[in-house]
Amino acid sequence: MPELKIILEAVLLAAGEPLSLERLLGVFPEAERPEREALRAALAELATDYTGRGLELVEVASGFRLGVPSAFSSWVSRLWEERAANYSRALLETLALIAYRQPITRGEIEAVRGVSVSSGIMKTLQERDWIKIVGHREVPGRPALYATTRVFLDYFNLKSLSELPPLTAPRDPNLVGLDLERRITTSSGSSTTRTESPDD
Amino acid sequence: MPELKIILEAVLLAAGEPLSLERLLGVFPEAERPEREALRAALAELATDYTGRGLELVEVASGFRLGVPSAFSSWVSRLWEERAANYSRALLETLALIAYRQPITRGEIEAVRGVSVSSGIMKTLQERDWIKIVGHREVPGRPALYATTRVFLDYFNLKSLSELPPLTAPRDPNLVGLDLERRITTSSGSSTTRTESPDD
Amino acid sequence: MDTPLQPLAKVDGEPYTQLPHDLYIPPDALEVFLETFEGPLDLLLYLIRRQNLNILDIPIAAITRQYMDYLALMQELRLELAAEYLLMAAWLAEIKSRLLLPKPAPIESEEEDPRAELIRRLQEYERFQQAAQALDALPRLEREIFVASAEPPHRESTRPPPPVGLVDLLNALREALARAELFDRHPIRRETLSVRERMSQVLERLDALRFTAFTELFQPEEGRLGIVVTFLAILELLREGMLELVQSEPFAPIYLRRRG
Repeated sequence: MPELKIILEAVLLAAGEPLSLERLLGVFPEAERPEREALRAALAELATDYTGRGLELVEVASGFRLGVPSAFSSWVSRLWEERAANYSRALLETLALIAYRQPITRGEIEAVRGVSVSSGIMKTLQERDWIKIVGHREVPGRPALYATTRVFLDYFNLKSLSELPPLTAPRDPNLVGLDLERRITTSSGSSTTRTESPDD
Repeated sequence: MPELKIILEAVLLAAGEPLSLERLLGVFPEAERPEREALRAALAELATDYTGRGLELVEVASGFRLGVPSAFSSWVSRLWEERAANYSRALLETLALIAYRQPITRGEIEAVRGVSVSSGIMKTLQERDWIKIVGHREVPGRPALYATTRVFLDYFNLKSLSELPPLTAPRDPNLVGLDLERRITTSSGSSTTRTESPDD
Repeated sequence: MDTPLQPLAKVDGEPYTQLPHDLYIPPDALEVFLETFEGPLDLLLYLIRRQNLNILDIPIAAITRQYMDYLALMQELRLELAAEYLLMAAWLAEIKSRLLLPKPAPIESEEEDPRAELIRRLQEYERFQQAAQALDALPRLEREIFVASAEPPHRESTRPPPPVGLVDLLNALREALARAELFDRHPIRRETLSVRERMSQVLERLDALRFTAFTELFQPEEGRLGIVVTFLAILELLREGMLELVQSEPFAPIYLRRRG
């Protein structure tokens, strides 16, 4: 017959709920039933055995219970981690505009999206360390200029921004937006992309 | 930070269900994630630690699980009044046929048992999540093909179907010859093969 | 194998653990017993085992008689007799009669022993009876083994940041740009330049005899829109065969003239 404390360990592990002294005594056939004192002593021994282990013996109102110490809660919590919610379309569009059109002001993002960009979105992106302020546009109000970070590149497995997938132009390049407009007249790089559009 | 095996112990105890290697790895933040090999080694250590204790580490179909060894079942079962469900012969025979002959149709089960299989049995087995429909046989009526699940294996403490107790061979492989009778002089080997497995 | 049927019944307070060797059992005791058969194959296996017979060597005549006796009893007890039992009775009778037929001629000796199929089915069923027992004997959860668990610690609510794919990013940008297009178009304004109008203007400027440099047709002060419209007008005129376009070599200046 196994040692008393080992039987108690097995019973407590199988129970998965607090067990009173009476219930613990009840698992032994009458002839083998230990004294209450012996039971208490065995439980105390168990508690000592668990020092430095992933479980502990706790006495609660309804009896004795085995538990996982709170020191392990970060690992245990990750077991049931809720699946990450998806980012909103607004956030993704904002991030995309910053990635492809950086450096860009919030006003410029709003001009393209046609709606205002919430501060929450900018905050989330900054907290995730995907975007940062790289300067200010020298226009009235000196709006901040946003750009993506190295963390952003790492996350998407990119060595540099030039590895971003090419953006095929919308049908009419004329209508893309202020920032774009400015660039097209000056740089030929982006207009090369434009000419690929089959619709013109 | 606690030792790897101690974290695993805590997580497995808190989970109370089998955890795959992937899920175990998932409880570590990316930066601290151990190698699969290290994880396996820690699990092996744990299993050794439990020698002589009231718990054991078992690998079942869906992963690793901590369990109370059957040596303690007499004490543990006294915790509850008659909790262990006993299953009817009809249910066990049906389950055995599905386990050994999967995928199998209800008609094929009935052909071996010589009686119709009650819908209640199929329902019970499905509700317990022990069997599932895995397809349909492409014959008239497209009868459903049944197979056992991981839950079934987990429940019976098995890692895979190959761990099922071996099916006894028919007593006499040459049975159809019926040499005993000497009434008929031929040995019809072709029908012998039929007894092997009607599904092959 | 012992069938897990015992104790069979109590008759006059006496528990029966073994069926009497003769068939006569008080009917009310038998009822319970008969109902526990899992079907005709189960009943036949029981009869064979009861007499310690080898499945391979069943005396068909004797077994058939016993089977029929049980059936008669079941009918007497008005048990719901499943069709399977009656089918088996018919089969047994058929086997019996075929065995009684005169010895087959040599040519027909390839024919199977009429009992072969029955024996095959009995053996197959017996295998699965044993498999079912083996399965039942396996230690299983909640009976011999129990999941070991301990109360989980208080949970920290952790929510990982959502994953984002590069494609998501690209799609988001496309959508934003597509919407931007709609936005920009909405302010209704008169189209300042129409391609048709510009086609006429281009034609006016061109001569049927003299070539005109392609670049001369564009007026930078009109802006991008003007340039695009002029370009479209030229393309349309070429398509309609109203212009002739000449370039002496790649990258050389392009010249245009009107088709006469």
